[in-house]
Amino acid sequence: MHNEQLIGDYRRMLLIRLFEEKLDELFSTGVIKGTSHLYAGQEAVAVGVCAALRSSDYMTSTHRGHGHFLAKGGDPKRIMAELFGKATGYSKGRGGSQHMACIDIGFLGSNGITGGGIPIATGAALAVQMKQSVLKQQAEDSVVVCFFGEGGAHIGMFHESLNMAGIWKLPVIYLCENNLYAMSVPLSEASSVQDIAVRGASYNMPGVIVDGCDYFKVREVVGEAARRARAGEGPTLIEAKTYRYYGHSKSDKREYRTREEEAEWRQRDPLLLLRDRLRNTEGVEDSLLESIRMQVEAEVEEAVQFATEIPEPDPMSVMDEVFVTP
Amino acid sequence: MHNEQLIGDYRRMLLIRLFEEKLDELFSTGVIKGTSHLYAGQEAVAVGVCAALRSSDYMTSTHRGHGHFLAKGGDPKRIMAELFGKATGYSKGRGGSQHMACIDIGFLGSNGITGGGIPIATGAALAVQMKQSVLKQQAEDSVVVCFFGEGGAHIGMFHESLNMAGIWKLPVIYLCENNLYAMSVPLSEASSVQDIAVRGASYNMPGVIVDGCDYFKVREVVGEAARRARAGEGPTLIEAKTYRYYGHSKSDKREYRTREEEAEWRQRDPLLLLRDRLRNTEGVEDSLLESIRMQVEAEVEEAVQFATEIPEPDPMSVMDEVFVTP
Amino acid sequence: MREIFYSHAIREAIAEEMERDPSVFMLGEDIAEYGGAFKVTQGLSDRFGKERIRNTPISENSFVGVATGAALLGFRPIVDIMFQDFITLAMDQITNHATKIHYMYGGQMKVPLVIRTPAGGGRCYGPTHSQSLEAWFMHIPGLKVAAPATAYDAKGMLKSAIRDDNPVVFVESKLLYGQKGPVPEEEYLVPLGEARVIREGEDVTLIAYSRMTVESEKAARVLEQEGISCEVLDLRTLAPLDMGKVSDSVVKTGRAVIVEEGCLTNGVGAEVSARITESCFDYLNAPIRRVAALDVPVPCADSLERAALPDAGKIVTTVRRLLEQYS
Amino acid sequence: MREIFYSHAIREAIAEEMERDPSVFMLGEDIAEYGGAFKVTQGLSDRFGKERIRNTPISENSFVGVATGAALLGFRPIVDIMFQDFITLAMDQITNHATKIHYMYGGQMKVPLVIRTPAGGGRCYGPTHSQSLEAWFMHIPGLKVAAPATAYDAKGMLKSAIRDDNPVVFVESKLLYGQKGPVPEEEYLVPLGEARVIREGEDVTLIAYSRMTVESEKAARVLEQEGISCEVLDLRTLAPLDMGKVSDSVVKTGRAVIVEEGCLTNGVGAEVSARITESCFDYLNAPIRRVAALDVPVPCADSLERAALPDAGKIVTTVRRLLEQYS
Ligand SMILES: Cc1ncc(C[n+]2csc(CCOP(=O)(O)OP(=O)(O)O)c2C)c(N)n1
Ligand SMILES: Cc1ncc(C[n+]2csc(CCOP(=O)(O)OP(=O)(O)O)c2C)c(N)n1
Ligand SMILES: [Mg+2]
Ligand SMILES: [Mg+2]
Repeated sequence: MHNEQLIGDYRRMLLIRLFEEKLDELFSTGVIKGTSHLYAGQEAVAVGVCAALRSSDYMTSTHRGHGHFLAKGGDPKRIMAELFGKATGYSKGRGGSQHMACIDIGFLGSNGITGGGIPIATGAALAVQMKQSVLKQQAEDSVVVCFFGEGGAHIGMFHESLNMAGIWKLPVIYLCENNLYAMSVPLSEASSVQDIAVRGASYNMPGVIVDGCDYFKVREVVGEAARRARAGEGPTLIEAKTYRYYGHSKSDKREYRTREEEAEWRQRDPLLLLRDRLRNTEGVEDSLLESIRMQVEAEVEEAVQFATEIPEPDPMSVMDEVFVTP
Repeated sequence: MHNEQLIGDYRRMLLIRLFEEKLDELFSTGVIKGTSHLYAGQEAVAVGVCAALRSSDYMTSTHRGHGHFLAKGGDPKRIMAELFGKATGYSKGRGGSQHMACIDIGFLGSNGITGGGIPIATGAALAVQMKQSVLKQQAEDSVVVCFFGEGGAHIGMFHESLNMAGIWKLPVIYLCENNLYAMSVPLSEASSVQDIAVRGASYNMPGVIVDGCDYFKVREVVGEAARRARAGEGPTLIEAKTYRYYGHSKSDKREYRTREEEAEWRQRDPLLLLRDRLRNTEGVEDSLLESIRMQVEAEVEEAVQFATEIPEPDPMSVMDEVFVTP
Repeated sequence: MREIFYSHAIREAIAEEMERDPSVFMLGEDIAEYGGAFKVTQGLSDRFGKERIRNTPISENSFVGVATGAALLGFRPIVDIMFQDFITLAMDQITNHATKIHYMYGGQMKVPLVIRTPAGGGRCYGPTHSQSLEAWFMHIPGLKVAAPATAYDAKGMLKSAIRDDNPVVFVESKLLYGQKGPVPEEEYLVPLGEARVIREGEDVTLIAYSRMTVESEKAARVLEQEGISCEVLDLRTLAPLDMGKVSDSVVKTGRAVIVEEGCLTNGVGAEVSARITESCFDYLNAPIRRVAALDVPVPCADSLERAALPDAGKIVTTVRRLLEQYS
Repeated sequence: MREIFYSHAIREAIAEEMERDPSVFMLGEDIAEYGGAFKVTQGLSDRFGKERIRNTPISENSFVGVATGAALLGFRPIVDIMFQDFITLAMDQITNHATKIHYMYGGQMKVPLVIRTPAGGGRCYGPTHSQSLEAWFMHIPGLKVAAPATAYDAKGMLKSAIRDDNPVVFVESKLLYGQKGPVPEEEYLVPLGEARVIREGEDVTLIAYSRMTVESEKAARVLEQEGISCEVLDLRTLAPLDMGKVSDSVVKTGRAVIVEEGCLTNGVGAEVSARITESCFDYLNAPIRRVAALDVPVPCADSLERAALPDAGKIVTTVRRLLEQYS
């Protein structure tokens, strides 16, 4: 018997990769409108994080959210449908690439405002804590993981929120994906420090750096952070060093970085690293890997198919749900 | 010959103290309307800072700004006039206690928004730097000092601004007056860390703690920070531990702290500390101290007199200067 | 009926709703033992504990966001923004998150959030502590805006706001806190979205909300002496606007004067005026007039502040002149 | 005359002013080598260096504040807010500082600051990247608001804005960036505060600004076929509003339809409508109508976005119906 979690997680990382590659194609051929921020290259972070958490835990995401959502268990069909602007997309076509959520699986939303999700995650963690303490739901020990990029670590909400989480010892994990660039701006031009993790000390929380290409290392540090959170020991700031393979968004020609740098990172591709481990340590045969790839390819195709066929939203519905009606 | 700077600074600290005591009286007897935040207890910070700077350096201030303004060389008559809401006040009666400035002496303004002055100070420091580098004003090596309270150290602008100052190595000194409370909220309830100074590390700048009751120590650390700034070595975060004697504003009964705590701080009164030093080390006679006090009392009375006699602003002028007109 | 302060009415509303529903809690600066800058929440932390009456650091944008996050998980937070001027710091979380979440994510989640925020001048607090910015909030889809004028409405509307499943900006008036009004002992609600005629009249409709309702009533009494009969309408809720009541009154009187404490340009009166023109054009006997603050930062000095802000006297002058021109 | 893109016209304005005055510089995200999200500033950092075309961290409120501080010391900063939706983060520095400093400190200091900010939808970017919030800015005393519709005006007005001693919010249109228009080689300025009649007509005045000017012209051409003669007015500057031009036109046509891309309620049209009623009441032959975005977050999907936003078709329908009712 193989290690099912590992294979499942490898499969999920591959799903993210192929999903994003497909999206790149759909955007460049004009099938999809609007914009999109692809997660390819960072898969070990999202999937490593989820591997360390329970499915009942919560997550907030960013503009670069498809990977997070798929890792958390989002349905590729409905994500694709949302990207196609269709009525059965997660947001009924209203949100698009940057604004999807699924409350049922604890995915509290991707977010078009850089850093905008940080206070929201903090509030969700406060809610978890108060469910225990105020509502006396003793069994409640969920954790909230809050994703943001290193660019998002410079906005005021980062500071304000981490301070509150530090004071109140909230069960939240701040997961900074440092992929070296915020759009075109390299870390060194936008940050006074090399490592975002050092900022943990400003809020009396551990600041941990982890190799974001390494699924196992991510899973480990998040596991420890989750333990701390559930034990009431408070928040953790984790900085995963990672890299996005595509441009920031569809129109970006990546002139601010070199092809050499890209090639270097590709050598530590998170999928390759995990595949090698599966092969070498877990004894997974190539045939299994091959069949996984075929399954995942089919799943992505199916998602495109689904998204293509379902109807556009009814323009008459445009004013629905602006308000919650009793 | 006595040390003229020391005597002048003692005089200035006393001026702040007596000015604020007079204000307290004027507010409680209803002579002045609106609100006010008194600086008494913190005098060694503002005056110690200015002692280390040049008069051509810049300063931004807070809601608790009279002390800063007087230390920087503000005219007590015009400050009092502003508090009285009179036309010859520094802000022509429009600003009141929390909104005064005097560009001629580099006092860029007190500020009713907590933390609101932090980016403004940072921008002034950028201007100083760019006067050198872009406008080629080689001689320009001013420093900007930016005051804020420990409560203001939790707002996003603190983080955003210190990060920019850290990246650009701006000639600015962030001077946090930690007087233990933000209105009623004690540091421990609003801050995840005990010392604001630790946050310097988040922006690659030194974080220095200093005894805010001790004029000499303040002068010393600010002197070093100013040297750094002028040498192009970048910003410094200084945290002065201090205490305000009065309530936050006029209506505050100080129920959130004990009279014992207050008495303890009063024992290290910055004026007493400096007075003792003047007496013991500098050989200043009591008669001189007494005559200083009388002069300062007269100066405050004169300010009240001035403010009382000058006219109210003309209501017809209310729309003047909403825009700059060419 | 007993008479209580507007501020106490608000406190009662919070206390009753917190008693009734354990998911209601408060976030804000100095709201616990200190009772808030205007003592509105005094005593509540003794009664409900500091977890539910929770002091925050000075972090307006983020504690609105924190409240939003807590709301997503089933809580009903009430946020206290000490002065409405500071809500400028929270515009992102209000505009891009709290109010969009329900719609933008396809109706999956809701944000039952109340943001209490005292507005207005008249206390010589100066330009950053005296603003009335509520007009902005009417421009944000998905947001309700309440602005009660009496202790009775303050209590009943706040209770409705807390029970509402949408974000609500609840505009209070610093100068009304100290005003007393009748408030029943027994529980009641005042629904959001219903304006109220508080004085009947024939010649002109004065449309106001919050503290300007009081000034409008004063003006109406003065004008009555001169034989001008004013109908006074209290909008109570700015979003949604109860245009039915407004139209009914303007159709009857044929003239409208809108009164607000915020700046004139693009104020609340702009929208009300535009809608009246749209819906009552054929019934208007005179142009619509607006009485509002001058387009100037609210100055500190008493003499200047009075010059900048609207009051009964300015309403009287405006109405008088209107009726001279269009009688 | 040569025709250039609206975006290039903006770039030329910045380059010319930076050349002319060394105290002009830019702050914003990705404005240097990358040239900004819409490539407006492309090439400028090569020419002026990265000190003057300065990339910032993602810190909207503070870099507006930084610009304000630099302005106090004699610089003339231009801030780039990548999408107008993000200006929500900077409302404090704009409202409580940049625009108040001159007045609030007794006229001692000035803040010559331009905030460039692209607004509007039509690109399927979704609710947080498509808003038109300029109406808010009209409500802030001490702030000018410019919103050009053509390459010519974009260049000439931006140059005026940079030279203005007051803070100016300069509203650009994402969809207009790619539109070409005639722009002279020689230098010129377009003053702030002057509206412009871009098409003469008799039956109704269409009042628009920014991209909706283009839609209004389209609508006017369609309506002409039906025998309805539209005068089209481009406001160009929203604050100060050129009510003289608006009144002149409405007095002539007797009817007004105001068109904007932002949400209807408390939009720009509210103020314009209120002022028309105030000043032209005796000349109005029909109620004023407004064509604006629905009061809903701008949805992402093409079909929904079209349903939410105004366009020529909706203008045509509105005018047609108005003239049927009030001919
Ligand atoms: C408040 C705000 N400012 C600017 C933007 C435009 N923007 C979108 S993503 C991005 C860069 C974000 O960088 P980072 O946080 O490192 O995430 P990454 O894209 O690298 O995943 C910027 C500037 C935005 N969406 N929100
Ligand atoms: C943005 C903002 N939030 C809240 C306030 C109300 N307020 C004024 S002073 C103050 C406390 C400030 O504390 P601190 O920064 O420590 O300065 P201190 O009063 O102790 O000198 C508060 C909450 C404000 N003026 N601005
Ligand atoms: Mg990044
Ligand atoms: Mg303090």
